[in-house]
Amino acid sequence: MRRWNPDHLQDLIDTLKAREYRVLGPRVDDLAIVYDDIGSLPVGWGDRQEAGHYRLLQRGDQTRFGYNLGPSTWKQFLFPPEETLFRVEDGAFVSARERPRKMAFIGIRGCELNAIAVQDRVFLGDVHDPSYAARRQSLFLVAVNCSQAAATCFCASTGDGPEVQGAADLVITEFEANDPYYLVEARTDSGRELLEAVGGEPAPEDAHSRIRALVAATAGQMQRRLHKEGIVDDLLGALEHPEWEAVGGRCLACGNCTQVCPTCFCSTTAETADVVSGTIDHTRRWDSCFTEGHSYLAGGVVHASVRSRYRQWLTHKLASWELQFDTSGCTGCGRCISWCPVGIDITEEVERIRES
Amino acid sequence: MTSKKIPVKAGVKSRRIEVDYLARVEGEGALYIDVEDGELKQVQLKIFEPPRFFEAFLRGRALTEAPDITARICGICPVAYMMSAVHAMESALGVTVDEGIRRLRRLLYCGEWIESHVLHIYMLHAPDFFGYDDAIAMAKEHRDAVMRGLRMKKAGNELVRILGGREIHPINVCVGGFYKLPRREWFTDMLDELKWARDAAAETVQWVAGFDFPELERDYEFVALRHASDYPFSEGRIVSSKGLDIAMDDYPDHFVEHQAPYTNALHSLRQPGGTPYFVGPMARYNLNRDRLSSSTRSLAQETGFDRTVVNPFHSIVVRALEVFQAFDEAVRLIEEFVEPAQAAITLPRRAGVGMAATEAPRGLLFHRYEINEEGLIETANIVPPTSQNQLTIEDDLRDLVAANLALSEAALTARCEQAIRNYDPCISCATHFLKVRIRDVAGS
Amino acid sequence: MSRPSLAVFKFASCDGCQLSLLDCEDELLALAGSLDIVNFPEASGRMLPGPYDIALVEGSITTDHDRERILEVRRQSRHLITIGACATAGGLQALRNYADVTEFARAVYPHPEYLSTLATSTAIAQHITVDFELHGCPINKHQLIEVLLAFSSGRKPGIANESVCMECKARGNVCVLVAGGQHCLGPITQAGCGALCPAYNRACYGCYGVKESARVGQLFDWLQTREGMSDAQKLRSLRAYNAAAEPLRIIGGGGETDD
Amino acid sequence: MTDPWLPQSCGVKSCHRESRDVFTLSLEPPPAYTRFSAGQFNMLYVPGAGEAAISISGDPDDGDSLVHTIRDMGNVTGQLHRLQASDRVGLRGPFGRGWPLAQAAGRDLLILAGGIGLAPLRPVLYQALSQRQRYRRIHLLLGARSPADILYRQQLLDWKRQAGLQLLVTVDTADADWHGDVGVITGLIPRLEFDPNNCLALICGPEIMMRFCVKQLQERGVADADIHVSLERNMKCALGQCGHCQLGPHFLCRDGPVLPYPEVRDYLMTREF
Ligand SMILES: Cc1cc2nc3c(=O)[nH]c(=O)nc-3n(C[C@H](O)[C@H](O)[C@H](O)COP(=O)(O)OP(=O)(O)OC[C@H]3O[C@@H](n4cnc5c(N)ncnc54)[C@H](O)[C@@H]3O)c2cc1C
Ligand code: SF4
Ligand code: SF4
Ligand code: SF4
Repeated sequence: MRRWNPDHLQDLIDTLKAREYRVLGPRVDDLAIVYDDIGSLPVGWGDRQEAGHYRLLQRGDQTRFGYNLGPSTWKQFLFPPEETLFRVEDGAFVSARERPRKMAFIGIRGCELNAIAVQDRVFLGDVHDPSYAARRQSLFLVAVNCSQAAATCFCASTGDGPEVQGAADLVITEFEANDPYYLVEARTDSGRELLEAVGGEPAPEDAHSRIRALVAATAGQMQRRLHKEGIVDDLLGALEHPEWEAVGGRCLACGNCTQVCPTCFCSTTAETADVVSGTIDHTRRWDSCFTEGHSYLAGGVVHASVRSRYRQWLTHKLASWELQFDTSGCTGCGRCISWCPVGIDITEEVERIRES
Repeated sequence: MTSKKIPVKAGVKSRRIEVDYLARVEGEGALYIDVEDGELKQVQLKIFEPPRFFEAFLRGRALTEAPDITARICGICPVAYMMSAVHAMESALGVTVDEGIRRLRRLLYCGEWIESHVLHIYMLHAPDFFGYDDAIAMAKEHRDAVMRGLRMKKAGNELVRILGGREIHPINVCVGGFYKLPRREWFTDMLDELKWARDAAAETVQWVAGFDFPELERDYEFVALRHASDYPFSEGRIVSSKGLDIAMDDYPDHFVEHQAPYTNALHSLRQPGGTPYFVGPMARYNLNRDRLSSSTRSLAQETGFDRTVVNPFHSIVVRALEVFQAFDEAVRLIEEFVEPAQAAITLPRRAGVGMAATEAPRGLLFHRYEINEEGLIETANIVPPTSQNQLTIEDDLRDLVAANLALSEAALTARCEQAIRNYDPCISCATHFLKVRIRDVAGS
Repeated sequence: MSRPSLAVFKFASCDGCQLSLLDCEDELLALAGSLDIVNFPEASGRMLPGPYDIALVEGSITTDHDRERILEVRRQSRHLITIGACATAGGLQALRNYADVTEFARAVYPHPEYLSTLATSTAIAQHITVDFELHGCPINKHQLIEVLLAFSSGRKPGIANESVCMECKARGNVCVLVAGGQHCLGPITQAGCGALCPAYNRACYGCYGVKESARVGQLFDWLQTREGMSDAQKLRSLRAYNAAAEPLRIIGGGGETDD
Repeated sequence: MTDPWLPQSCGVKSCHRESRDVFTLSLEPPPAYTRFSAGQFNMLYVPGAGEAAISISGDPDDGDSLVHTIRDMGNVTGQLHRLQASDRVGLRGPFGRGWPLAQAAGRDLLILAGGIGLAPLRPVLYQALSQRQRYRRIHLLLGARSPADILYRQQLLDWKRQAGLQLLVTVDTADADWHGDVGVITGLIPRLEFDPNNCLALICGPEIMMRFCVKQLQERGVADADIHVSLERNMKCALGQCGHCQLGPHFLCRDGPVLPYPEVRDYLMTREF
């Protein structure tokens, strides 16, 4: 473990760039912190979140990681919103998969890292998706232990955070908002090698206990919870619960929750003809169980009511996912709560369904 | 029901030319000419664009909605409507935008002029000079020209798309500036294409200058904006070739809208005197040649058009020169980009009256609004270019038919249609054209 | 199969939707190769009589004459596709449905007695059977091409009926409602524009019409209780580019539906 | 690595009409196509229209053609309908789990098909009838909209006459020439002679039909575990990755389309699940 100052973070980015990584991390957009190509880390930005509500804030300090999760997910880089799979040229089917660039994710949180692991089970299970596999392989992960929780976070209850448990290359913890220093741990060989390259001072003796104390404090801030014990039976055993009707009456079926969810993997396909060249692209696009098309059959729509769409989302995410992939589809990031335009709260809905 | 018929009515010398459905004009129009005993009886340009009552339903809307709503008057020149609306509203609120915003608005207007003019030159008007039905038919023998036109048009559209979000009914224009602050990087990728297009525009000027032009010369009063230093888009005074020189706010004192039972539109007339006038590219050009860039000027010289242009059939050349001017200015605006301080200025709350005229591709477009303290529109008045030119078009046709009665039916019809297209009349623009009442012609 | 014939008809509208066809600069000549454009007055003097394989209809019905004309267009057309907010929902001019049209006429014209107009502006589908409705004010030209290709090869167009939010997230926009408190109609509006307005920092104003299963009342309740939308703002928001669309009309109240 | 999304191009051998809106499409198997088992399906791709999941309706032992029987329902199926010999289509497959025919050995085999649902069951008939002695009674209960919609009519009659198939057909609406049963397929079940304690029932058809068939079979004393259904959901990938074909814990493309009834009972009986 090393102790870094903010300059080392810049060195880290520069070193990764020099090694031809596409460096992705937090960027301050007009209204929120988003993940994008970066050259440096924004300083002193944070956010305030509630159900259906997000405000970008200036913290008035020197933190680099003083923000919680915004609307973007790392999913967009591994499983892009739109990707052409193959092209029809003169009647032949030609792969259109692009060779990905090496990518480095800076600032990935515990719940997000676990979300990638969840998607790995989808795209790297029995069948490997070639472009997902290629992108995944070349990934360099710089994770961050959360030093504060948003009001919408509930990863402590799902067991996915705020401490980074997954296999990151480097794990950073930020201390002292006004004059920050960083304790940096390498968890892989390439992480160790990079840590060596960037340098820094040796970490203090009590580094581990400092980190533990910090993440424990963060966990203590969390206001929402999702108890996973027994959830599979609780939900799949309540398919006719009246709450589905109630929440179905409030839900807009806009699909935002599934689009900001770091684990949702549904996709549809589209055919795009180029009338000039005569080629046709077969493209995969993000879909959502909140669209009518998701359950469209030539004979009619299975999930015709919004009630049934919401039920599909919640029961899949929290229950059938466990049966399909041996893991929950939720890592407690809270995005679906913040970014629901009418503030529907997944944790509350689960509680309502469990009541009675 | 939409076929074109040219029936010859009673006698050799009495005929009626009917073009039930004017093609290659935006919107819907028809033309009727009655000739009796070798004498021209009447010319009617009929507009059957049904009224949509924009000025009525604008009342009670928020002033901030005016640019988006009025854009829907015309899908061909939405930017013009947005520009007249934002300037009128800003004048009502007593605010002005900074140089960065001003330039971006010019850039946006360049895009629309290009798109609209190139559409007209290549797709609507040039086929007339060659005798084709349309640009697609023309492409069979003039493929390079048509491809060049399409590519230039695309470049103009691309400017509007980047800055405005989309080509038709852009979404990024607001009273006080833009919703999202445009940045220089947005345009750098297209600079090369714009430079190509500027050259293509020069070729276009050469090309159209070589067309055969029918003769027509009348004594027009040209009316256009004139700005202290720039070729006019949205600023300056309203001037005319007959000595008018007024501030925009004085427009209502010098122009009047007139509805007579025998006409089919609210015509706009000069006050006093009630005479027709002429707006559009030729008017702008004749009144602002000294405001053209030096390269546009020399292009005009090379082609023999650096002079007052009075034959409306020459308007296609003037349009081409304006396309060149617009590409030239667009390149300059991007190269000398001025970043605005903010996307939009904050608007004060106050009641007021605001007027603005801007130069739509087809000519002067005047908006006037009264707004109340709640920021709602109390009254709206919009005078589009086509209603201002309508009487002039009919006068042109009268002269043209009178001078060409010897021509065959078909040739005369084609000539008349071509003459109408000289004005690129955008009939959808005519927010308040009325339905025509057609008089019976003897023998029909 | 020989080239399908295409005709374009205009009713009360701004011409923007049919202009979209001419705005297909890259594709126009190729399209004209695979379709026989036999009646497109805005672009061509060639105006052949029907029947037509595919008819594109722009604009709404606002006059007696047009009410008759659309019946004839239907008779002449094998596939009839309406394009744009005017044709699919009456357009902005349907604001007259919420007002007194004679008062409207007086407000604009010195001699309203010369006008002949209906009290309402209505969607084409209220008068005839329509084979496909392409939403948008204006329509998206790529969607238009897809619709033309689909009908000329006998399949359904691949036009998604989901929310603008879906495109908004795919595009990577930050939600202007959640993060900006703007009164965005994206959740009830049909996709197709590419979530343009939020990409330019402004709220969607619903120009692509109402999505399937739209929860209009629920969205407005939230905007009113949580995001400070006034009753007047709500009405203006409901009564705009797709004012006569049924789900908006129901929530906003009023609005003559027939004449 | 081969791309599991990339179709192989294969030639059309024939495309012939079965009924008003159903046709049978026979394709040349692409190189290295693995033998399919009865009940599996292919993804057929038509450029510009997209992909559709289509069961293989031919004989699993016929290595020379891949046969599909398809109802023209929309985009892809409509374009498939227009194919002619020597045209080409895209193909991926075979996918999914088929019918557990092995479990029927020594037992009565009940095959219940509604409409196009017969297509994925025909391979079962090919196999079972070619080894007739392995099974006891073999019943086919078939429901069709009208006599003209009965698929494979001649072949079924041949099988009935020569191969020991017991055939019962009912139609929703009869015509003048129809002398058989009229009404829903469930009406045939009470008449059936079979041993409820030693049988295997395979059902494919509209979901509502399957629900009622199951009820009737239960009433006759058939154990849920002996009932298998083939289910249909939207499918975009057939790889368990697009998420469309979920039914509770199952991805029908991978865990189905054929599933033992007990595994889907709760979901099939829940409206809109
Ligand atoms: C495992 C399986 C086996 C099938 N076997 C057969 C068969 O042997 N014969 C046959 O005629 N049909 C079969 N079907 C149904 C067939 O896949 C659909 O009828 C077909 O997808 C309809 O597509 P379309 O493009 O013609 O219709 P459209 O209505 O135009 O469909 C548009 C899209 O919706 C989806 N979709 C629509 N209906 C269905 C559906 N019922 N199932 C899955 N996706 C759908 C498709 O992805 C399609 O691309 C099977 C379906 C499944 C899931
Ligand atoms: S079904 Fe719904 S909840 Fe499940 S992965 Fe797909 S979009 Fe997400
Ligand atoms: S900005 Fe509007 S369209 Fe985009 S996600 Fe938010 S509510 Fe939906
Ligand atoms: S975001 Fe909404 S208002 Fe804006 S272009 Fe799209 S549909 Fe129209």
